[in-house]
Amino acid sequence: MIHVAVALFLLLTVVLGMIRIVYGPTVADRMMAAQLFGTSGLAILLVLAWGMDMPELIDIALTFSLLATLATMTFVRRVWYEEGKSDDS
Amino acid sequence: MTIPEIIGLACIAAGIPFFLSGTIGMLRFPDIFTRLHALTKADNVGLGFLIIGLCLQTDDWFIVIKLVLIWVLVLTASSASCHLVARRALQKGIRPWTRE
Amino acid sequence: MKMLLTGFDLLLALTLLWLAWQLLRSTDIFKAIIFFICFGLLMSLAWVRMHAPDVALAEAAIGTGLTGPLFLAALRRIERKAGKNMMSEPAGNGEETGSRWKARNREMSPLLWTVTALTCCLAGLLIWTVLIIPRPLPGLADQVAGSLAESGVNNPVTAVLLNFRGYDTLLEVMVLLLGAITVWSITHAPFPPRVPDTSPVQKAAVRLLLPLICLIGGYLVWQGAYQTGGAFQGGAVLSAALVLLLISDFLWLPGMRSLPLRLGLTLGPLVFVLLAGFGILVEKTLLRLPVEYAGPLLLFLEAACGLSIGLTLAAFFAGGRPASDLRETPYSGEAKGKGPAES
Amino acid sequence: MTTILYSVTGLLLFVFGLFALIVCPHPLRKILGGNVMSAGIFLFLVAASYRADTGEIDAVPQAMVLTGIVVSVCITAVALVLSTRLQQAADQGARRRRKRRREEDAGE
Repeated sequence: MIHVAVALFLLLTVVLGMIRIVYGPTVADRMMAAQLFGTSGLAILLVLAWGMDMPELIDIALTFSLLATLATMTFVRRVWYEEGKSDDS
Repeated sequence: MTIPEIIGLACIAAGIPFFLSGTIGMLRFPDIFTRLHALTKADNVGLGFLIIGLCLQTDDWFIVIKLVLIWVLVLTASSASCHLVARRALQKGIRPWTRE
Repeated sequence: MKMLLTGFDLLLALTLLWLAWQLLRSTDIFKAIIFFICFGLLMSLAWVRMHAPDVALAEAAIGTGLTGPLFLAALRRIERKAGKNMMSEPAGNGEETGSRWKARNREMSPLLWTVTALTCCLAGLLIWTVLIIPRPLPGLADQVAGSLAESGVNNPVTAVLLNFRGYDTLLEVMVLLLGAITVWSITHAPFPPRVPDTSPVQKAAVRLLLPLICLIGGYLVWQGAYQTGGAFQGGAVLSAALVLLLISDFLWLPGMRSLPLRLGLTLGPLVFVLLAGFGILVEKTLLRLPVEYAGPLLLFLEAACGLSIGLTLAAFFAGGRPASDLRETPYSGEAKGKGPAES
Repeated sequence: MTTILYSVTGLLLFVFGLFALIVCPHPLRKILGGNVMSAGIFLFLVAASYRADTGEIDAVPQAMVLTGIVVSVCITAVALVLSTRLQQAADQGARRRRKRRREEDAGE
């Protein structure tokens, strides 16, 4: 009962935070907002594991936490390059 | 309901304001550095409280180990990505916000 | 309780629709990719609500973990080659190369009206169909539960995937191999040209994460037999380890030999085909496994497939064949011009 | 209720993706649209087989969706590499055309 209420509340904060993706002035703001949803989504999964009585959701949360850096690292290394001295000839 | 479960619920409830403040911080703070600050600290503390609360509600040690591992991994991931983004932002010449 | 869960479902469904709409209409393609990453995350929550933890795990590992970086890596290649900034897609500075993908006509042309009307009709028709289907729909749940004991595993999804519907999975593994072959024959892997200035923090994080990712990937493959997990999820997690290596731009990576990679890529399909042939020899039916050995055989098959799937997904991320293959291509002169050295 | 909600969501996602696939000019957005389409179909398939009243799950659609997710990531990767290659080829063509025009201008 309480667990599901917490999950609903966390989903609400995720939806609120999506405003930052719409208005974020720089690309990094948008990327970091996505990272935040990773953390919140993981919390939702953990709470739902108790709320829906499905302990296997903990493994999904574990996968989320392992892959959390992947998108941000790709973004920093492959997308967000210096504009002035970019490496295209 | 046993006493550890009640303490666990209290911990989960204590985590909620941190998630809320992380989201509000991300929406209201003025520049990328302060927003990084909001979302890598507040949310991880919230998640920590949540995980302590959930640990108190289970009696399976394997689950407790997994939960703690999740928290350590999230801490590593968010500190590393926060550092990387802030470093690249400084390299790109984004000036930190100051009051005038 | 019930009401809270219904509220959760409603909010989730509305957010999914809003995200999809934003993703498809936002002017900035980078924004669309970020929306897509969030979309994958919420999709995996939707799978959880449908009581499909295996699918949720696959979506978490593949949909969120790998497809997002795949798009991000491709974004730079595509936009950069067009000679313009990714943050200003709609601007289109009039250059011949700059405005290639710009929408030709932003106003509502008659053609666009027709397409909109047709898709609306399609949506109405589909929703009407959903509402008039008699429920509950007949399923195969009872048959699966009845013959689960013969499959050698306890997880019904794994049993369907590898034993009852082995054909599908065999074909799927072949599709993956075919995809890898296609990617390798189209182009070579573009490694970033400059000497990498990888942050020491990133290197440390990668060193910390790599063994854990391998451990948990293996755990997921092993766990597939009786709980949530399996070859695809475990393979996807393993490929995340390789992708981390690729993004960190370790200097020894571009010089890697391709022979071990080729062997790894074909290991899973090879084991699957051998198993299928074994089924023909012993049980006189393609892909039918002897009941008493089914458990260990499936575990072996899952391990091999997991390894191959991990390598295949990482090859997709690398976006081409390894650099050591360059000298073997017949038209290496052309490839050299835009090789990894200067690009 | 839950079943119908998610089925309708899946169908709408499919329609959105189809619309984007037809209308949007940018290749990346076409691929994104295709992904949204496939996500919609998967959601519909699993939602249709889910029975909320008994809580019973059907493993066959789930296994099919699992297969589908892996195949769709495969298709996405091939499409991305193809569009990268397409853009490279188009850029080379444009560069060659510009060079020829410059030579013609110099010739006059």
